[in-house]
Amino acid sequence: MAEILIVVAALFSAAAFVMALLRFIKGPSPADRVVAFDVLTIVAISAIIFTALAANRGIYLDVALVYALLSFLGVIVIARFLEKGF
Amino acid sequence: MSELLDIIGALLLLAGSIFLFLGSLGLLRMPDVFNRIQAGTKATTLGTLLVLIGTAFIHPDWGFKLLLIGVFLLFTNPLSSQVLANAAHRSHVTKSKLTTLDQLAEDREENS
Amino acid sequence: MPAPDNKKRDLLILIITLFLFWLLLNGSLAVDVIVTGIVVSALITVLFYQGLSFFTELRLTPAAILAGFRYYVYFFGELLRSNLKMAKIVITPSLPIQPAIVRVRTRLKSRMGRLMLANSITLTPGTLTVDMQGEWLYIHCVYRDETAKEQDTHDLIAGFESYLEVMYG
Amino acid sequence: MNAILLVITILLGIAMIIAALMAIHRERSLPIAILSAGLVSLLASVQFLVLAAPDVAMTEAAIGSGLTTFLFFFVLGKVRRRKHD
Amino acid sequence: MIKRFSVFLIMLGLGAIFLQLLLQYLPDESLNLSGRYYAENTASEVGAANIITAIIVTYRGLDTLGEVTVLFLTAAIVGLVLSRDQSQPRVKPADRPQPGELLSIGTQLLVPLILLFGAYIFINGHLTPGGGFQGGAILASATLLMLLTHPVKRFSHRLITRLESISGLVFVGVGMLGIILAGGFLDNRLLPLGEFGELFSAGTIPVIYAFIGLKVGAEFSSMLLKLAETEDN
Amino acid sequence: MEYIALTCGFLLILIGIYGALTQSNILRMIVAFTLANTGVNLVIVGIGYINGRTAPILDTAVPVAEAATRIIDPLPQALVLTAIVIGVGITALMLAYAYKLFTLKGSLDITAIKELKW
Repeated sequence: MAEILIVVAALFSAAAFVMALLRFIKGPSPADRVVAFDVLTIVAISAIIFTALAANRGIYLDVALVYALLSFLGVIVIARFLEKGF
Repeated sequence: MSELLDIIGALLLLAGSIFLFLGSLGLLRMPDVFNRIQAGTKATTLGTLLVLIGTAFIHPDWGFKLLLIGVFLLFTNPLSSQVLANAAHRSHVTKSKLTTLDQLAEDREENS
Repeated sequence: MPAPDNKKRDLLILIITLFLFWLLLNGSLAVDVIVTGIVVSALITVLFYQGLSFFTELRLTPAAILAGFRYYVYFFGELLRSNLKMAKIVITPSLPIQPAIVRVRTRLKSRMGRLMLANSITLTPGTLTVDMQGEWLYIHCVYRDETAKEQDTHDLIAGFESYLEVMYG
Repeated sequence: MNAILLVITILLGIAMIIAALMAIHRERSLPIAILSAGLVSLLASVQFLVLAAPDVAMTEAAIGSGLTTFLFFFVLGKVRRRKHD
Repeated sequence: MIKRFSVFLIMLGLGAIFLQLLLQYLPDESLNLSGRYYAENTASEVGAANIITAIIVTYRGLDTLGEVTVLFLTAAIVGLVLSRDQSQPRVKPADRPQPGELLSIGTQLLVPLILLFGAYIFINGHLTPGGGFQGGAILASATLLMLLTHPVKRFSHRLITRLESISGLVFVGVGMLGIILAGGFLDNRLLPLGEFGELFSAGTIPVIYAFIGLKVGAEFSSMLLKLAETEDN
Repeated sequence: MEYIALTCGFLLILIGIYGALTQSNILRMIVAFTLANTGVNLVIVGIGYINGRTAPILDTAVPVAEAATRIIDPLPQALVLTAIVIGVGITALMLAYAYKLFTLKGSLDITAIKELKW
C-alpha cells in the first residue's frame, strides 16, 4: 500500500520536473530560466529524498543539504549577474 | 503500528508531490516573471517540506537531518526568490499586461 | 557601537546556535561529537567577531517566546491556506490574476524582525517581497482588487507584524 | 521501489541531453549556455546518486555544478564590464 | 568547408567507437579483485566507514597529494595570469548596484551556518559522504557569498595564504610522520584506530581531511577573490 | 540502469566535443569542454555500478561482514572524485587564460586571433 503511494508520488514529482524543464527550455527572458532552474533544483531535492527512500540509505540526505545550499547560492550569483552587481 | 506510520508518511509524500506538481504547473502557466516566482518557488517549497515530513514518518531515525534540510530551505528559499525578483525588476523585465499598479517603479523614477 | 556586555552575549548566542546546528547535523550526543562541535563553533565565532549586532535584537522574555510559538503556528496555517488558494488559481482555466506591486510601511525597527517579516511574506504564495528600503516594503501581489484603498494594503502584513513586534520590537 | 529509480534515471537522462543541446546552441545567449551547462552537472549529480555514488554526487554538486558555474559568471561579468567601458 | 567535413568525420568515428563500446559492455556481477580487497579489509586496516575516503586518503594518498598540488599550482597560475592587469583605468565600485538590505542581513546570518556545514562535511569525511574537497568547496561558497554582498570590502589575503600554506605543511607533515612512526607515507595508524563508526576513529584520516578541506577552501577562495578583484587593484 | 547512464555519458561526450569543435567563442568552447568532462565522469561511474547493490559506505544498513557482497566497486568513484576536482582546476585555468586573451585582443572570438595562424 505504502509503496504504491510512494511510486505515485514519485510520478507526480516527475511530472513537476518535466514542466519545470519545459519552462527552462521556453522561458523568454533569462530571469524566467533562473526561476525554472531554482524549481528544478528544489524538485531535485525531492528526487534525492525519493532515491534515499528507494535505496534505504539515510546518508544520502547529506547530498540534499548541499543542494539546498547550492540552489540558494546559484540563484543569488545569477541574480547579481543580471542586475550587473559584479 | 509502523504500517500505519508508513501509510501516513506515504500520504504526506503524495500531498507534497501534488504541491510540487501544482507549483510547476503555475510556473508553466503564469504570464510573467514575478507571478512565476510566486507560483513556482513558493508552492514547491511547501511541497518539499511535506515530502520531508512524510519521509520523517517513514524513517523516524532520519528526523534530525530532514529537520535541518527543512530549516535550511525555509531560510534560503524566500531570500533567493526576493533577490531574484529584485534583480528582475532592476533589469526591467517586461511585466504582464494584467499588472495594474507598480509603485516600486514609480518610486524608482522619482529617486533617479 | 554596542556595549561590551552585549558583544559577549552576541558571541555566546552565536556559539550556542552553531552548536545546536552541529548536534542536529551529527544526530548524536557522543563525547567526541560535543568536543569537536564546541571547538568548531568557537573558531567560526572568533572569525565573525565583527558585524554581529543584530543577534541582540531577539528578546528573551516569556511573552516574546510565547509570541514566537504562536507566530510559527500562525505562519504554517497561513502557508497552507495561501498555497491552497494559489493552487485554485493555477488550476482554473481562465487564470484569474490581477498582479500589482504595492508599497507597505512596516512598524518593525529591528533588522532581524524585518528580515523575518519579508521572508514570511515571501513564503506565503500570493505575495512576494520585491524590495525593502528602510521601512517601506514593496510587495508583489498576484491578485489585488482595483477598488482597494491605499490604507488597506497594510492588511497584507498586519498578521505577521503583530507577532514579530512582540518578538523583536 | 526500483521503478522509482528507473523513472528518475530515464527522466534525468533525457533532461541532461536536452540541457546539453541547449548549452551548445548558438542562438542562445552566453549566460543561458552557462546556466544550461550548470543544469547538466546538477542533473548528472542526481544521476550519480542514483548510481549509488553519494561521494561523487556531492563533489559534482559542490564543485562541478557550483564552483564552475560561479567562475564562469564571474569571468562573464568582467568581460561585460570591460566591453561597456 | 573542409573544417565542417573533418568535424563530421571525427564525430562519426567517435560515435562508432562509443556505440561499439556500449554494445559490447557487460556489466559486472560481482566485485573485481581490488574492489573486494577494499571491501573486506578497509574496516580492519584503516577503520574508516566510508571506503572511498579510505582509498583517497590512505591507499591512494599520493594521488591526493598530487591533486592538492595541482590545485595549488592552478590557484597560483590564475593569480599570476590575472595580476598583471594594472594598465586599465580603475572602475569605481560606486556604479555597481548595491545589494539590497535583505540580502546583506541574510548573508550575515547564513555565512556562519555555511561554514559550519563545510566543517561538518570535512570532519565527518570518514563516516558520511563528503570529505576535504567537498567541504573546501562549501567553505569557498561562503567566501563567495560574502564577496557578492560586499563587493567593495577587502578580504584578508594574508589570512587566506597563511591558512593555505599552514594546512599544506600539516598535511605533508602528517604524511611524513607516518613514514617515521608507522608503516609508510600517509599511514593513518599514527593515532589509534579507535571504535569503528565513531567520530574519533580511523587514525589520522579526520585530521588529514580537515586540513585538506581548509587548504582546498583557501585555494578556491583565493581563486575567486583574484577573479573578482582584478580590476580593483 | 547502467546502460542508460553509459548512453547519456557517451552522448554528453559527443555533444561536448562537437560544441568545442564548432564554436568560435572561447567561453562557449570552455562550456562545451565542461560538458564533455561531465560525460566522461558519468561513463566511469556507470561502469563501476553493479545492479542491485548500494554505496560503499559502511553503517548500520551495510555491516562490515556483508560488505563484499553488498557494495559496488569503490575505485571508479575515488578516481572520478579526483577527476572532478582537477576538472574545475582546468576550467579555472582556461577561464583565466581566456580573460587574459580578451584583455589583450578585446574580443572573445577565436577567428579574430590570427597571429599564430599559418
